[in-house]
Amino acid sequence: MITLNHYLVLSGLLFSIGLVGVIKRKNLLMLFFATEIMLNAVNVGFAAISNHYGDLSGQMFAFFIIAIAASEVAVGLGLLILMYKRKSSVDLDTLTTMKG
Amino acid sequence: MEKYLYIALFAPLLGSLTAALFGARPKTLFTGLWTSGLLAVSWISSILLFLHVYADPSANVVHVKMMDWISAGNLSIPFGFVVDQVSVTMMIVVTTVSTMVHVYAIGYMSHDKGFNRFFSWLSAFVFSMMILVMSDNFAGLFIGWEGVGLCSWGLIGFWYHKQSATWAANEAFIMNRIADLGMLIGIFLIYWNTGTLQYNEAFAAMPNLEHTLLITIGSFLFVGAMGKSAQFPLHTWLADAMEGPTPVSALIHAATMVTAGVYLVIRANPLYDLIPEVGYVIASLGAFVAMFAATMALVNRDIKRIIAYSTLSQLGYMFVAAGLGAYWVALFHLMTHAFFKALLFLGAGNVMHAMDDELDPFKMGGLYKVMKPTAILMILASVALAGIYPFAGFFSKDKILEVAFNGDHYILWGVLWVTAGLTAFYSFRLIMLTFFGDERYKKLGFHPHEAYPYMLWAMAPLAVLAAIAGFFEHAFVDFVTTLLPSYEFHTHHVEMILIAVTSTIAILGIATAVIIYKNGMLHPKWMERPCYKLFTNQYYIPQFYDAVFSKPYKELSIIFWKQIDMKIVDATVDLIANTFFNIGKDTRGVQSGNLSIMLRWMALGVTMLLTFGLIFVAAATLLG
Amino acid sequence: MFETVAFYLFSVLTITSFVVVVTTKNALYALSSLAAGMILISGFFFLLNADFLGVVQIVVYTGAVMALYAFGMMFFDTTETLRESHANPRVVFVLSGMIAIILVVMLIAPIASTHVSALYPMVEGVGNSEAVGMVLFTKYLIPFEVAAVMLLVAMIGGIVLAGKKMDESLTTSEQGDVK
Amino acid sequence: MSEHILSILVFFPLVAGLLGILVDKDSIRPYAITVAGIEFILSIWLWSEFDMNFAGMQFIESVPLIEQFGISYTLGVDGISLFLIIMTTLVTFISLGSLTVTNRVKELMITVLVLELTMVGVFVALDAILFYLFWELSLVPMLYIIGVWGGPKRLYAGIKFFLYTFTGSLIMLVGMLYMAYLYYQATGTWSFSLLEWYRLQLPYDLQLWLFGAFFLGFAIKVPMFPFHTWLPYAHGQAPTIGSVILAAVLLKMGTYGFVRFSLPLFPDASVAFMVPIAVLAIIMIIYTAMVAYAQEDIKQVVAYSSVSHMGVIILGTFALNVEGITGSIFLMISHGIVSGALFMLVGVIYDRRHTKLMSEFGGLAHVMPRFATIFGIMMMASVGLPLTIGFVGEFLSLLGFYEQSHMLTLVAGTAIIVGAIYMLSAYKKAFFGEVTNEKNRNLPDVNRVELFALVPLTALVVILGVYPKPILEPIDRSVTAMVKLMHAKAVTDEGKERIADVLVSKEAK
Repeated sequence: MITLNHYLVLSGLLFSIGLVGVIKRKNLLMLFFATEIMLNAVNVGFAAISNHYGDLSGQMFAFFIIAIAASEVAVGLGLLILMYKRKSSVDLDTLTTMKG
Repeated sequence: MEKYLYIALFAPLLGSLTAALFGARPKTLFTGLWTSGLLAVSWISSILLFLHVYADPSANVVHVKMMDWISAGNLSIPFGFVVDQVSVTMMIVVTTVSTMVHVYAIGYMSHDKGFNRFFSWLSAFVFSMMILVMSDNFAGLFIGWEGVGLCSWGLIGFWYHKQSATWAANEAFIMNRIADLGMLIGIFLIYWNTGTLQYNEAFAAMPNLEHTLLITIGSFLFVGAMGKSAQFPLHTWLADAMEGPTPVSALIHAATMVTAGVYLVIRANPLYDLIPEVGYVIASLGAFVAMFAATMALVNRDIKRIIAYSTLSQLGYMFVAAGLGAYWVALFHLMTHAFFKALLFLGAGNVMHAMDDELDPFKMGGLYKVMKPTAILMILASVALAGIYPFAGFFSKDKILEVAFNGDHYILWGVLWVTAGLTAFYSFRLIMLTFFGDERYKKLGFHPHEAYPYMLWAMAPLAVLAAIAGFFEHAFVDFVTTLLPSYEFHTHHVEMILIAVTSTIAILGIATAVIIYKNGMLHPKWMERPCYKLFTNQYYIPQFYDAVFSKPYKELSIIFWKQIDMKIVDATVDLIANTFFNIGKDTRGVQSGNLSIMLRWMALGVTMLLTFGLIFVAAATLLG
Repeated sequence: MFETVAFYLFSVLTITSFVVVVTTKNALYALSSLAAGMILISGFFFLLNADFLGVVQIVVYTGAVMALYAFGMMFFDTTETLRESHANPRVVFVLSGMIAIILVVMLIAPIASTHVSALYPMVEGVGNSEAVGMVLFTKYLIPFEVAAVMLLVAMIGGIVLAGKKMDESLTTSEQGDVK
Repeated sequence: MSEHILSILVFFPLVAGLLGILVDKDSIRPYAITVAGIEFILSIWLWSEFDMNFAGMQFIESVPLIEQFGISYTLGVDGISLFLIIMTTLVTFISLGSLTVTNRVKELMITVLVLELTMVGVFVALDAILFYLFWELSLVPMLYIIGVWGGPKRLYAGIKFFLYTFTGSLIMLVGMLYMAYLYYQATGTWSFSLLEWYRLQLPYDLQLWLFGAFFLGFAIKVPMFPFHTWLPYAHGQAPTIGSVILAAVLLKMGTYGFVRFSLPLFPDASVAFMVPIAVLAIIMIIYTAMVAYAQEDIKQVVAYSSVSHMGVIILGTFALNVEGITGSIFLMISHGIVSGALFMLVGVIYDRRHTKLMSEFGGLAHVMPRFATIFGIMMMASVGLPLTIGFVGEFLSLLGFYEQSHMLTLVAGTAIIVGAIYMLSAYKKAFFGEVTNEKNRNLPDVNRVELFALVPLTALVVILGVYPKPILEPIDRSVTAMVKLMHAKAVTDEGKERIADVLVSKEAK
């Protein structure tokens, strides 16, 4: 029997995989991918809880997260392209203008 | 009569301010004459006031309130002055001696660059002293008290280029301040317990106070008196104060300022009458100081210091009388002592002048031939000091011994009796060494000369008073005991015996001195004795103070500054500031600008938060 | 039974494809496995009776987002192997490992509470899409509209950002003079 | 016009100072001196208009600034602040008049005038936020004065001064905000008005916390031991005019704050903290006096002596009776005059020799007799000799505190001893002895400009020492009212007992 916990554990694992990507990868595009993974992991969690309680709020939340993810990709990619135009690289290590 | 009161009080101030205007200029004889003249005016006013009060002591007391000084809360201190039997006596003593000293100083200081400054200070001193004795409240007394301290500072350190003089000045001021703290506390106690600082109101309220409280008040006030009157253990400044010009020593450190302590005890007689045990302590201390100072005078090799110790010793006598409740006797001795001691000092001044400021009597001898008038005046003063009939000292000092005997304080009497012998001895040791014997100065190339005649004339009235003041004893008693409590003697049956015994030891002392020092001096072997060394080193007390108070204070100050203030307090502040600065500096590396590293930090943060959450949840579930 | 099998199957596949995403050195592989993972995720949604969400997932992610990424990648040189410097890989694994463990521990612990009740219970007998529509257009109408506007803004923003100096060819120009 | 006199008094220096930017560089000196002179005359006018028989606030002006938070522009003056204002304007006037700085005179003059705005503002503000505003604003011109015209270590000294006092006052600000919140809780409306706050009776434990918050702000400003170490640096590096104003006025803000805020707002906390504060004050008195004794630099002697005297002021303030508080306020004024004058005197000698080390001097009494005389008078005033201005305040402060604690006063009374020790030894080192240093042989005595500054101060020292009544009386009246208020507000038995009811004790007498 698959319980809520199964879904949540899965969600957590997926999130951790995304996190690994976020902190491991240096390529900004890969970072975006990792972010998508994390967002999806969360969505799974929301859907699971929504199902568990029989409440649609979780799904609504996931729905909006998808919307936000979409807009994020749009803007983020735009920025990425801009950056690539300027630096010819999308490597994080080249981004050190915020050095304190 | 108020007019005379104000004249008597403010004439010296006027003189002082006038002289101060010329303070930085070279000598102008005018200032000397002007201040002396104004003091004479003050003296005449005092005499007139005296006559006024004398006419009817109970009704004619002049009491004025000039203006308000400090008023805050319930406290109200006016500038109020009272001329009653005690203060008028003091006024006469002060103005008489100071007028003479002023005149004398015109000659004594005639070659000094600071002539005008000297007179300014000297008159300022007289003004302060007048405030001290005339004030009708404790705060006014304190003004005068501190004022004379200031002037004493300025006059001891008058020759400010001399290191020793300025040191002595500061020592005197600071030591007096220590005592003044006691006095201040006494004043606070009086205020918070009686609600006023006026003499009459405060004394009227005192019988209703607790006995222990009265003892505290009396003790603290006496601490103040101890400083000004240089009683043990605050006595060292007086001998060092001899660094000042001799007229200053005569006026301040013999006749007037140092007797302020005695005056305070006399003035506070309603208080001390209530606490005889404190009075007894005062008397014991007085007797001790009398003996203690006399022993130091025995061996000293500085004519001014000998006289200074003698003053100390005589102050001890006065405190015995005052402590035992014989206030009028103390006042009487204060008065006679002022005359003959001032005379003695002025004579010493003449000798110094003659000997080019040489102070060691062992380098003098045989000066009688060149300075006959001075010698006669000084011998007269010494005889008075020794207490030989019919000079003034005889009457007053004998009375003190009688008081001690009368109160059944035989030990005190014994001490004073021995001291009387010592007094006679050291007085005549000084006379013999200075004026008689070998003319040792000739070898050293001095050319002594007599002082100006008007200086001698200025001494003459003092000499007359020193000689005859004793005969006014009965008139004096009748006059002051209308204010002061009269003192009952029960010793009439032994009176003559006492007088005989005292006079005998005095004459013995004189005779010993004359015999020993007639042709030479004490055998040098004497000087090897430990006792002699103890005396010449003033019982090692100055060294002791230096080692125990002055030096550690200085060292402690430096430690406080360099170690504690700089290295602990300030360093702590800097440490806090540096901590923040360094934290910022060290953590600046986090802001490398590298997103990847920042993301790792973020992940670390998430881990920590999650861990906290886990621990919290676990703890919450486990602990219920 | 079906659910169990499906869950584990999808789980293994999803995790595998996502692990590929974060570990591969080839951007195209990453993109492909990400797209695969997205579709597999939608399987969970269907399992969880969130049909609408599953459809949206497929449409938006695999349809729109992946297409966007694919187009975006055309700007970059994707044929090359990605060169990434890895400082302290151990830190990465310790950190993410810890997070994973903690998350799992936390989620395995019983959390179901009887005090929580549904705010908007699913209406029995109504299809999921219908139910979603009912909630979306009543309770969440304003957020929905705001989200729509946001998408519009993001689209414009994306175009503006990416479209700057579109006339310049990136591949032909030298690196330095493109500013 | 007299109803707006306070606003005029506060803003005249600012307006005139800003206009001074337009004034030509050569004529800025007479301009600024005139402005300061007019300001001084205005303050004297305030005194003449002041109703001596009224204890409360006078010339109150109130314009609401942010009504919903009860922040208003409220000014007012009573006997406590009146003379501090006059002292401020006088010291500013005199120190500007005797200015010897030659570089960037224009900027300095304007800075001083702006500083005057803040100083007067602090003493007249009756709104906590306004008070805080002036309080903090005063740091800025002072920072400039130290940082631009100071000695070699001026930046360190300036920053230390700024950060240290700033930290303290931020905590005070928190206290003020909480106080306003409490007022809101009690009445339902927000108010930062001090007069409104006076009506609030706070529970004991809250008083303790708030007192602590205010204490830190004031104590650093005073500066109380162990928060005093910024002061020697600031004095050591500041130019003469900076030291004069710092010692004479800025330090008084701290003690004024105690009197204006801490005591009437938190009477029970004041009683509770009395003994610890008195112990701190005593440490301040004796410890800094000893440190002063060890100094080699004459300016540092005066600087540390300021700390020592501030200890006596604190002690008087926490006597919590009319005598003590009146005395402490009088001592604030007298210390302002005396320490200001002493710093000017040190400036005189510094201008001539460009050193402040006492070992460089010696025998100055011989070369500069007038200078030595004035220094001597000021020294005696500093030591607290009767008939000088220094005595009255010191006497009343100690007298007042004696009611609270005998032993502590006995220890604190050593102030008169240790004060004499360091002052006399410094005087001896600098002025007595032979002239040993050839450079000192031909020093000119004080000139006319310096006399312009020093003679009025010397005259004041003596006149107010002999006849302090015109100043003491209004102070006494206002303080009596304040002590009554404190007695009425006290919630604990100990508070009621320690803060004696003035009426009761007057009747008992």
